[in-house]
Amino acid sequence: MGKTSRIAAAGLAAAIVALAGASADAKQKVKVGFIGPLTGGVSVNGIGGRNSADLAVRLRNADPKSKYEYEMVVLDSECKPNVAVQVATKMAADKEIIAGATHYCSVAAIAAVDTYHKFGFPVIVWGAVLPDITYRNKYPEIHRVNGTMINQNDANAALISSLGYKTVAVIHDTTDYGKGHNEYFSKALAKIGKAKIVGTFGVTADQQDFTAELTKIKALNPDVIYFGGLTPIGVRIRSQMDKLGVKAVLDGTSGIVSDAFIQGLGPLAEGTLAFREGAPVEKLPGGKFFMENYNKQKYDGAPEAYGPFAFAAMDMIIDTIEKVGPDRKKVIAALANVKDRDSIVGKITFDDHGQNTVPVITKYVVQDGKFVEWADSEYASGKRKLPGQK
Amino acid sequence: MNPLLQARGLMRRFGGVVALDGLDLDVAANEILGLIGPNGSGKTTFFNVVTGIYGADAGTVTFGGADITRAPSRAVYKAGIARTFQRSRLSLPLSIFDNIMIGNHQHLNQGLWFNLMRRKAFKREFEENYAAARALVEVFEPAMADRLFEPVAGLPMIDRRRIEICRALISAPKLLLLDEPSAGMTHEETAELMDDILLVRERNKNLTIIIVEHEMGVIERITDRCVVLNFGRKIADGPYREVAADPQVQEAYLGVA
Amino acid sequence: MDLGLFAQYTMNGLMLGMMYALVAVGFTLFFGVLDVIKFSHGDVLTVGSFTALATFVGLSALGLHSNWLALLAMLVVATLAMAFLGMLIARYLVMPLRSAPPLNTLLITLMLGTVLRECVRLFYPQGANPKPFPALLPRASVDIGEFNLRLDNVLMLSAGVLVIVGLQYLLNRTKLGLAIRAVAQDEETARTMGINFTGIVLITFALGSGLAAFAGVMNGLYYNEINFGIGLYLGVIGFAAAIIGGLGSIYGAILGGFLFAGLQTVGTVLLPFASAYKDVFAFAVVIAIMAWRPTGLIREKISERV
Amino acid sequence: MTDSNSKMPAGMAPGLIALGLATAYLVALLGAEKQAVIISLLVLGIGAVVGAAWLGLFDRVSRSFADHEDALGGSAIVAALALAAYFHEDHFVLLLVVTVLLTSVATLGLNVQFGYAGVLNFAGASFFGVGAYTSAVLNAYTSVPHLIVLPIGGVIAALIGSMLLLPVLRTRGHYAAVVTIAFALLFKTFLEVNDVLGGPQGMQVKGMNILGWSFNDNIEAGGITISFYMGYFLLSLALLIAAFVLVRRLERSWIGLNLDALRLDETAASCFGLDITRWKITAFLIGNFLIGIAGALFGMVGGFVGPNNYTFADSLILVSILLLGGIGNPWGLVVATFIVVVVPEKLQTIQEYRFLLYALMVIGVLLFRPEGLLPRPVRRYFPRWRP
Repeated sequence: MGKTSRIAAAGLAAAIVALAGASADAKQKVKVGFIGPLTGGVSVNGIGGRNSADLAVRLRNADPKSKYEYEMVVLDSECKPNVAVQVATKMAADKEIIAGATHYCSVAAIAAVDTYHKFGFPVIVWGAVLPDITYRNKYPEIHRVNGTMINQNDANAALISSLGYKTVAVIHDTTDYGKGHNEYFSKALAKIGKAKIVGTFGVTADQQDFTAELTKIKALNPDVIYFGGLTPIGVRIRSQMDKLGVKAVLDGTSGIVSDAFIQGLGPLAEGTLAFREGAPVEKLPGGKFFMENYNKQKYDGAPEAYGPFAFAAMDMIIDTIEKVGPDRKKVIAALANVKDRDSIVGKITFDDHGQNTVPVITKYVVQDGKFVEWADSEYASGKRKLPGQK
Repeated sequence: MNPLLQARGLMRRFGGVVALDGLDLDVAANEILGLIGPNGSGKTTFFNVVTGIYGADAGTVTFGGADITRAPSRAVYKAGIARTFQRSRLSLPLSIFDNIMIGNHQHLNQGLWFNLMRRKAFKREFEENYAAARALVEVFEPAMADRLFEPVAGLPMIDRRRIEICRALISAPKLLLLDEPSAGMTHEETAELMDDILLVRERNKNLTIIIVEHEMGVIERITDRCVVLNFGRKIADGPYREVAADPQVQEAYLGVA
Repeated sequence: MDLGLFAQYTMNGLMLGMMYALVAVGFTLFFGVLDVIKFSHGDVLTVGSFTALATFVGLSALGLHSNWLALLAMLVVATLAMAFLGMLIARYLVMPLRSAPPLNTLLITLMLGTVLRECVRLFYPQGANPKPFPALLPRASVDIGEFNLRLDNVLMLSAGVLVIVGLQYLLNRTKLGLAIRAVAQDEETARTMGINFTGIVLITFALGSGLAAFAGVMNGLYYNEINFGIGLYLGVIGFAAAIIGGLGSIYGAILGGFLFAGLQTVGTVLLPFASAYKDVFAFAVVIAIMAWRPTGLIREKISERV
Repeated sequence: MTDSNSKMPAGMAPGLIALGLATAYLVALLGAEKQAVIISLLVLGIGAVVGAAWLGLFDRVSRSFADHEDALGGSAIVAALALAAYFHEDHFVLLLVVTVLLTSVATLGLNVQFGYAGVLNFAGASFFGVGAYTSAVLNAYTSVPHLIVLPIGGVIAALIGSMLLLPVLRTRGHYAAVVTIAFALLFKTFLEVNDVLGGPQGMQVKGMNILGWSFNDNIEAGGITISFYMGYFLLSLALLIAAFVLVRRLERSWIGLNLDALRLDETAASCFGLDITRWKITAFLIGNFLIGIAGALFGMVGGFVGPNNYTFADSLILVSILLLGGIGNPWGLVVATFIVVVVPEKLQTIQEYRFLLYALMVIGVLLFRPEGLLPRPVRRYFPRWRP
């Protein structure tokens, strides 16, 4: 070893010591997790959720008053149960990760809940709506900031009935999400008893052509086509309805509340109904704050419908860690007592299953290329009319 | 004496083309029969019908008195007929030994339990077969006998022909069908190969051979008798010199039909 | 069944069948000249329809508003671009693998399909979302009972028929077609006849890929929506259609395409309790057909030389 | 092809050194958390492999493996155990390793079908799924001992596979491919629309329980916590060893020869007495049996089965492992399975670009090393036997 290189080595060593000293002064690092579908057909929603959760972390890290420095570990569930179990295991098994905001896809969430329970890993679900995720078991680790599809379908059935529609055809995808929607919507509609279902059609989630189903539906001539499924096939169904001259109102679920739905259809989206849990973000003071900051970060893609929930979930996780420290057991204990907590999606109260009980449902109708709250729309005021609206 | 192989009224069509047109043919035990004729006269089709690759549209084939007209290939082989192919059909990625063993199928124990679990007994059978294959290969090319576990892919055409013939001979068949063994080889190589075949036959007098060949020198030298085919029919039958002098045969070869 | 309804189902089935057939014809062409399955075919279709969409967006930005001109430009750009892509694939992925087992070609093109699909998803602006595809054909329609006869569907079907007839003409009546058929028959003979083998293979791949682009544009015009996943499904069905029809036969591919569409439509109509079973039904019939006719409905002319 | 003619057996050292290096590398890769470290390790690994191939070191290693397979196989088992011991607390790493082991078993099954008999199977994941669903149903509704459930899973996979026998036997080449592709698509759609097996929601699978020892509990021993995956790891390792030995013996027997013969030339094979149908059926059933057993155990490991686990795309991954590893070489399969399962998992930061990179990687291998990473050597019935 030459003299110069020795000097260099010594300098390097000194630099390392200095760096180590510097980092000792910095805040303690705490890891939190995020899981969502980052690849596949619904990846827009997953990426929107990831960006929103990331925003919560960034805002906190920028805050000099925070006790810890947060690092978000992001994993991709691919909207597949096996992958969900695998990544859930990976996250829960990493003891440095304290808690996670997890899952947009119900099939992924329901597969992973046992894993979270097994490892004692606290999670807050940010988008999946299947009731079973919180209600099948009573796992203290599992919480959910968004509502379930039950509330959504009650509101949906009520609106349809009040608009005077009598006949409904149901199309649902054959995943748990679509089947669940079909089940709860049918129950809700029957309970009100004003409209009846004239036909039910299951379709696979990767189907491209719906003309055969829609031709059958056309012969049934329903007032409304209820659609339980996600954006990609929602777009296909709406545009093929037009092709076949099916005049019924398309009545969707939370799965189509996304900018992608409107972009995919253009003017054809007009008059589509949809429902989503929680108060409309843009109406809450926190919502404006959220959108402003989100836009500042220049993420690729919009937060999409459940971005605010992902933000709220992550924000609640960080709040809790700030309060009780980076300890899973303490975080679980703290999350058991969430009542009337303010958030950008409204007040949050967890019931004994960890489910947010605030049953606010936002009703939407697409008007002029935007999801507009039903009550504010020209359809509600009578200025415009949906096909067959009484 | 009853013929070993007997064909009666054998017919085979491909679409509109008649490849075999009521062929009658007798092959006596222990003879070497040359099967000649112009291209497309039905020689290879005859082999394929005998070995069950193609079915016959009409007529019968009997072997040692038993009807094998409708028998599948593997039953024909079990009855004691082995063959080579016009285009070499060895399994190139496999070793010389493997290729030869494919020909010995009926003498190998094919039981699942024997092959998987009784490895000691299997090893004994393997060693016996190795010795047999080696002895056979030594007749043809002593140098190759030391390289039985090399892949066939790298070998020259003459060695491949030798292996093909060993594959057909290893099961000690009663009847050997040779389909143009000289194809792709030089005169010298062909002569050498024929000597080796005659050598094998010296040791096994029970072997009957039918050979399809274009090299008339080969036919002349090794056959006891010749049958000439044209348009799927027999047009001449007898020792080579007689047949070669037949004006009908000459006409067929010159194509003045 | 109501006659109008029947007509409607038939129309739906015909449109679907036309798209399957166009994809299947591509598979058959490639198989004809090289004995390979190019599984990226479906995803070439996707790229083709996105190219057409991008052309439209570009033209609209330039202020062009004539539907016919836009459509023409889209077809030309997409077809040429995909023809070029097809040649690239043939030259750099398929030809180098000629001496390898056929499965390698199948797998490499499958993986290429994944690459194309993922590239559309990741690099086309907002490529993960479904995209609206402009309705450029006249939208006039007549209602005949339950049957909604649309002018654009009729135009598309006619265009599809024209393309297939044109292809037939090209293959059977022109020198190029003769060369392609010669190569498909026997490579060595074709070479000795002085045909430029590589050139013909490249042209055939260009032709097949151009067809895929055409089918992609048609798919867009029909559904008015495209997404990065359309090719995967169409590719698998097109492949199955080419196979049940009998690889190497253009008629087989067309027959297979319409047959598969028919099966799906019949599956939906006849299985009232669960139309979701229609794919199960269609694929089960495919398996049964393979058991019945192992080399497809229109048999390949194989004369095995022994 | 390796030079098998050399009378001198190769030394054991190259094999042992390679094994040691591979194990050390795996420990480093599996344990690495930082993406920069993982990427450097991957680059290092690719560089080392390319360099070794360039220097001709691979040949020596494979010769060494060919001549000392038993001893080196034993060492590989020891290395696997050492790896597991090192990661005894790390649930996720163990789960990954278990996934590799069981996927290897499944690809060994595919290898018997396609690598030896030439029977294409593009529905490997479906038969894996049949095994997994079998354990889900049997564990939930019956009290069949869980160890017995595994072979039942294999038998059911073989039985359901035998529904395809007629078309599979009658078709060849691409025509045969479409039969299994159609089955793979049909299978997934069927599971999705059929409620009896949980529909798209899938089913929970009860964990393995042998004589009261539940595999799903962590093991606490003398202050050390051992991950509950350790039990699964040991069982999977045992399964892989058994499958490996079985496939090896099959290859090195007359049956292996039969399968090769019928794959390479059916007509010639039948002219030498081979019963094509019998051996194709044998290979197809043995293959599906292995895939089914692996699936049954994997169902219990994951604790969950759903139609989305067993799609056509998953079947393709299994087939691509076969090609990557080198068709017909069991060692190559295990190596390729490690690459295909572990690398995308470790590259989580590149999230949405993973599939793209994976596909590009497979294309690269097919273009530049079409015979796979470890090509199959010429058959030697008894590796150390010399005439």
